[in-house]
Amino acid sequence: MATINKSSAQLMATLVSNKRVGAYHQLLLNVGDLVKSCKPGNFVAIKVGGDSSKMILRRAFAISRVSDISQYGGTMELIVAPHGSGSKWLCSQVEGTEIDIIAPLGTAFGIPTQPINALLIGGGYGSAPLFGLADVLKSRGCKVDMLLGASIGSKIYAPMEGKRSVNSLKIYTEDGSMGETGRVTEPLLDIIAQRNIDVVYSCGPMGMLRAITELVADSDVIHQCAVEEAMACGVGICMTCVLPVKNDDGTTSMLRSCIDGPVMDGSRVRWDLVGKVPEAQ
Amino acid sequence: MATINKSSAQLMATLVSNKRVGAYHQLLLNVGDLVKSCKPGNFVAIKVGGDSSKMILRRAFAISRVSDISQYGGTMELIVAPHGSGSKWLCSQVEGTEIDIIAPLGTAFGIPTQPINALLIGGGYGSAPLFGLADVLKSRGCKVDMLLGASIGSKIYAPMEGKRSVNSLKIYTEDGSMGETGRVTEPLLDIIAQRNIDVVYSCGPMGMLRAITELVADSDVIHQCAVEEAMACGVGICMTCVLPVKNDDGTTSMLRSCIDGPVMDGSRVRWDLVGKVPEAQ
Amino acid sequence: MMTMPVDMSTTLGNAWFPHPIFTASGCASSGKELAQFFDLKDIGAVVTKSVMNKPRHGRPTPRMAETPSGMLNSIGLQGPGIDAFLATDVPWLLEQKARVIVSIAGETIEEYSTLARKLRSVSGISAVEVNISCPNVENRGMVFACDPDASRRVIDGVRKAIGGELPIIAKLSPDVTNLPDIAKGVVDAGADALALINTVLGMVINIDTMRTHLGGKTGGLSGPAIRPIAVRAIYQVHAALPQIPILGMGGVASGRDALELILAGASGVSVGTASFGNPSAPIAIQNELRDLLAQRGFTTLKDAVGYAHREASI
Amino acid sequence: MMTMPVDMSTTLGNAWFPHPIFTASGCASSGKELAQFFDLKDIGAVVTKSVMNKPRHGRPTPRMAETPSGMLNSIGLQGPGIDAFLATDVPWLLEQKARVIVSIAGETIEEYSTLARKLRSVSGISAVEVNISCPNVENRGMVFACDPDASRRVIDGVRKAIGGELPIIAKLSPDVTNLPDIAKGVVDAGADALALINTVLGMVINIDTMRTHLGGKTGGLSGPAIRPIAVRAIYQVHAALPQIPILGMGGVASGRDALELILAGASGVSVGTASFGNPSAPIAIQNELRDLLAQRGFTTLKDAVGYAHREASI
Ligand SMILES: Cc1cc2nc3c(=O)[nH]c(=O)nc-3n(C[C@H](O)[C@H](O)[C@H](O)COP(=O)(O)OP(=O)(O)OC[C@H]3O[C@@H](n4cnc5c(N)ncnc54)[C@H](O)[C@@H]3O)c2cc1C
Ligand SMILES: Cc1cc2nc3c(=O)[nH]c(=O)nc-3n(C[C@H](O)[C@H](O)[C@H](O)COP(=O)(O)OP(=O)(O)OC[C@H]3O[C@@H](n4cnc5c(N)ncnc54)[C@H](O)[C@@H]3O)c2cc1C
Ligand SMILES: Cc1cc2nc3c(=O)[nH]c(=O)nc-3n(C[C@H](O)[C@H](O)[C@H](O)COP(=O)(O)O)c2cc1C
Ligand SMILES: Cc1cc2nc3c(=O)[nH]c(=O)nc-3n(C[C@H](O)[C@H](O)[C@H](O)COP(=O)(O)O)c2cc1C
Ligand code: FES
Ligand code: FES
Repeated sequence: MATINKSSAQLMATLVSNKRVGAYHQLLLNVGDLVKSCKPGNFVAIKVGGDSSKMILRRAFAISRVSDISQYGGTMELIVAPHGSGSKWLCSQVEGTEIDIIAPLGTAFGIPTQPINALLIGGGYGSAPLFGLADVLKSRGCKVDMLLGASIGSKIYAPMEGKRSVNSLKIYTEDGSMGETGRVTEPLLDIIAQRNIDVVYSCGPMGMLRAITELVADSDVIHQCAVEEAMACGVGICMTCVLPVKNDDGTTSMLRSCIDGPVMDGSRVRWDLVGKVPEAQ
Repeated sequence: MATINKSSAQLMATLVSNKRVGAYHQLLLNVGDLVKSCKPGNFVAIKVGGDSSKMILRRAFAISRVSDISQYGGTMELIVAPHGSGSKWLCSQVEGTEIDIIAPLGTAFGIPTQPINALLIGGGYGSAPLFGLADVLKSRGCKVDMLLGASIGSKIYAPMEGKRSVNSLKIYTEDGSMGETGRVTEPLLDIIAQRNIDVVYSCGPMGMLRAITELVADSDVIHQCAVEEAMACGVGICMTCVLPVKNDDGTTSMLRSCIDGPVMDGSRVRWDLVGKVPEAQ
Repeated sequence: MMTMPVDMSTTLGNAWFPHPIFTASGCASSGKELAQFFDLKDIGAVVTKSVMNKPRHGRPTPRMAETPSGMLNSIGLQGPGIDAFLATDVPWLLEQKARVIVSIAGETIEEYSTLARKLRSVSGISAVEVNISCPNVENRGMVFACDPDASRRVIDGVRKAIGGELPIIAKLSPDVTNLPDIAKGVVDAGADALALINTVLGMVINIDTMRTHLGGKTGGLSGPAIRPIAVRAIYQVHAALPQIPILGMGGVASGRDALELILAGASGVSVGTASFGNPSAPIAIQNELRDLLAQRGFTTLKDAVGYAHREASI
Repeated sequence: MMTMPVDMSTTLGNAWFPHPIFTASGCASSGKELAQFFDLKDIGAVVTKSVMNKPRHGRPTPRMAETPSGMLNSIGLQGPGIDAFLATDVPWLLEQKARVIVSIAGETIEEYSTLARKLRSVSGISAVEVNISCPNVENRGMVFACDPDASRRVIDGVRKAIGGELPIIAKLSPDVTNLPDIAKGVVDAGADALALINTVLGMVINIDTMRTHLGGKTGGLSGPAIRPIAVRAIYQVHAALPQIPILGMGGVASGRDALELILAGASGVSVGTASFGNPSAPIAIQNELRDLLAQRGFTTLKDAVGYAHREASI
């Protein structure tokens, strides 16, 4: 019956592990069979603060990767930055805590049917869903290069195992504390040219997604980006998370990034209008 | 400088033990030197729900007893009934948690300078402060009898050690599941007569305190009772916790049960006007 | 515990509903999004997002800010326009056998009448909710619901355009000096029921940018924070107009909360913001409410409506 | 972090205060109770509980209900009456070297004038706050602050009785359709500053007794729940009357919250309900505020007042 949110469920998931990794926390949730419906790009909406919390809205986190073979059964991994009170609460939960989640939500990265050359670009914790994506692309015979950037080294998330599924990994930090000094957008066009990139997959701050879109605008490269807008509900009922997106007829619609995203075609997003309103329809 | 709340302090106290005892939880808080200023009858105001709680007011609990010689240093014991969300939160805290408290607050039971015959009457968790009181009275050479009542046996709080400091202990439950069947007020006048009681000390539901006051009204027996009114602040600044109390000149004042109480002279309280307002002044 | 079954049905004007819990306008989109979490026909009705005559982009982002036990929103009535809405969303809901209350909003009195005329010919709708908490472009943007005269004229226009059949629920704003006065005005003008309350006007300033946080500067406060305001509003209006059914809303997040609004005088209860934290909140709340009514010995929900107004027996 | 010292002083009318955080009327009694927790002279001023001409018992208990991130109170202005208050409470506060703002309340326009006359001769007081959120017994109990004309007449009476020296701070209720209108009226009538906001009218129904929980039925909602309403009110009034200083209040529980009200337009901030949860809240909030201002590069608090109204630079 349902056409929207159709594989998502609300459940209590046990937190089976909570480890600090640089500036982030790596959380592992036991979600059982739910892993079967999670695809790279999907996100999870989590209730924070406990029963008597003044925080009434869920927090959204990209599903970093799922595993069906771990010792705990089906697990979902999240990479969480302790930002405000909700994410800090989540990062402070101890193993064994039951966490109220709704997942999987939103669109997933499009997986090509042909073996293509893919470039995955992550900013900060935006790298989280890219490793799961890399696995899938690899299994389809794609060539997968990865570029990660952050302001400082501790905000680069690049787990050992993850590195195995990519052909190359290049890291940029603004302060030079890890990898090259600079931003991921600097070497972008060179890499695309050198490696014959067909598709760029990106996840990170909106400014980075916009810059990538502009850089590849005049090429044939497809750009799939996972956007991040403040969300009140995560399931499509509140209309707070909208982005201006071009329609085929040239008009612009305010689309919900929770159900028409987070993965969107970068060239469709009217980055110039984010935070503004299109002319009256 | 301060004349009100003058020995009270706000501090973080470590919860060193949390045990279920019947329908209640016995909590032990490490409060250090603060124990020195706590007297039987005083209460503590506790912040509940953690940092992101929607509960903004403290909860009041009688200080059941303090000890300076425990393995943890100065400790304060509370007997807490899991009633609504705040007290349930408190009862669910694990050992080691830091609890934000303000103590000691309010008036204390008056301690006679002469060795008198005292009857201590507790209803439900109202027995909590009476054991500490019994110790003090005993050390002053008083004879101490005790009467405890509750609806059911699990709501009788009467610890082993506590029983040692009283000359006699009689228990009444309404369903007869422990001790005699009935209410503490039934044998009251007989006991007063038989044992030559000089002072009744009571703590429990307001209905019980009122009934005791009425029973001893025509005698010379002094009745010190610890009242319980809903409190928003516990320190005298909000005026929510008031009770109608007779003045010497026969007029009635609405006194704050947090600073002019909780221990009050039962014969002064205008029980008939509780929940009403006296005629205009 | 053994409890008697409770007749949970309710009425708003001449519309009958088998269940007393509704979605709140703007908090369920047009229903499709929630169908994954519960069966839409199991609640009283889906109240759809207020729709205007033409399609509309709404306000710029950020459109929301979480506040203590509440949130601000400034959506600005983004929507597809009444024609697209009637062509796609309503038929889908009716296909699911859900009951539908259509919420309409306008910028002029004429726009409300136009919307009502378009609704008149649609079959299967249970009622129309008239959201008059919209800025009146013909009167310096003053919100209709804050102006007794404008409120009355909107409802009068809708009543005339829609004919005598479809119940009209006028949705009022709490941001007024004298709510019973506004309520009386719209009832005189033909409203069959009242929806109380819309959001409370609020603002958040972002202490990093040091500017208003929301794209639209001000926003509507909703969620548990405003529940005491909703209870007061419902109680006041029920006292003034005991015959007029009220669809209550404002911060309801549990069966306990729904019961509170019903005791104050609501005949039905809409669940808004709570659905954002828990998309199956409407059905969960309805089940909790049934249990609470049964525990208190009620055999029908109707007996509990406005119970807090009765003199306490001694 | 190395930060510059911040000049935290502020003014309300011709009254100067070395610090910008105040207690809120009715949330600090007459000051004595808080002196154990911080030194009263270290904050801007103690705003005392609204005092009436005669002693008064107030409303029956229960007088409070906790609500999500807030509380309702219905104290009903219990107090000793102005004569006893001036004889004992004010001298004590002045002895502590605390600055004092006396809050007055009346049931008639004449009562306010009488109170003002009694205050005129008292030396050492910094300002008078006129709490006009009281029922007007001469007009069907309608709250003065909800009636533009009655509000104006109260302030006019106080101005005439008190003479030209003592600054008058008119304290307004948010429960009105048009707050800037009421604000303009009282300023025209002689108010030097405005206090925003008093509590929001609310109600809780006890689902066990199934009756209103408070002895006084309705109560005033305060605490973090109402902060977005306070910010909006302050922003609106500062936009309409940028020259008039505002003493802001409503749900302030941290330095961050105080800064939010200041950016919206408050020259000083009162801390009310937060003191119930934490009796040293006023001083803690003041210290946090100083750090936040310093981190943002402000060297004086005054530069931050109303900052959110400036056009964002591009
Ligand atoms: C699709 C999606 C995927 C995300 N993936 C991740 C991830 O993998 N790891 C990670 O650390 N963070 C991720 N975020 C960001 C994360 O949701 C925010 O950091 C978090 O909501 C902040 O909540 P808070 O209580 O800590 O902060 P506060 O600032 O106190 O939050 C206040 C409110 O604003 C909202 N909010 C604040 N910042 C953001 C933001 N950046 N995005 C969305 N809502 C916000 C919150 O949800 C909350 O309702 C993602 C966001 C989205 C939309
Ligand atoms: C001086 C004093 C001593 C007390 N001693 C004890 C004790 O030793 N053991 C114990 O278990 N309880 C004691 N209580 C009662 C205890 O304070 C309440 O049970 C508790 O506040 C309920 O909070 P809640 O969040 O669980 O319930 P809720 O009903 O959710 O509380 C809602 C609000 O009402 C107030 N409230 C509710 N019930 C009471 C009540 N009975 N008394 C005062 N405020 C209330 C709460 O403080 C809170 O602000 C005492 C109360 C007072 C005033
Ligand atoms: C995001 C959002 C959008 C809303 N949109 C509308 C709307 O379009 N029409 C309307 O009448 N009310 C709208 N409301 C108000 C709700 O219907 C409801 O009256 C209010 O939020 C109080 O209920 P709650 O606290 O349960 O959310 C909206 C509320 C929210 C939070
Ligand atoms: C228990 C209580 C008593 C109050 N008494 C008064 C009063 O006597 N006079 C007054 O002007 N405001 C009174 N107020 C309102 C506060 O001064 C303040 O305006 C309001 O509570 C909002 O601030 P807060 O959220 O910080 O408490 C009272 C508030 C509370 C909670
Ligand atoms: S977050 Fe609610 S519609 Fe997208
Ligand atoms: S609880 Fe606030 S004055 Fe007693």
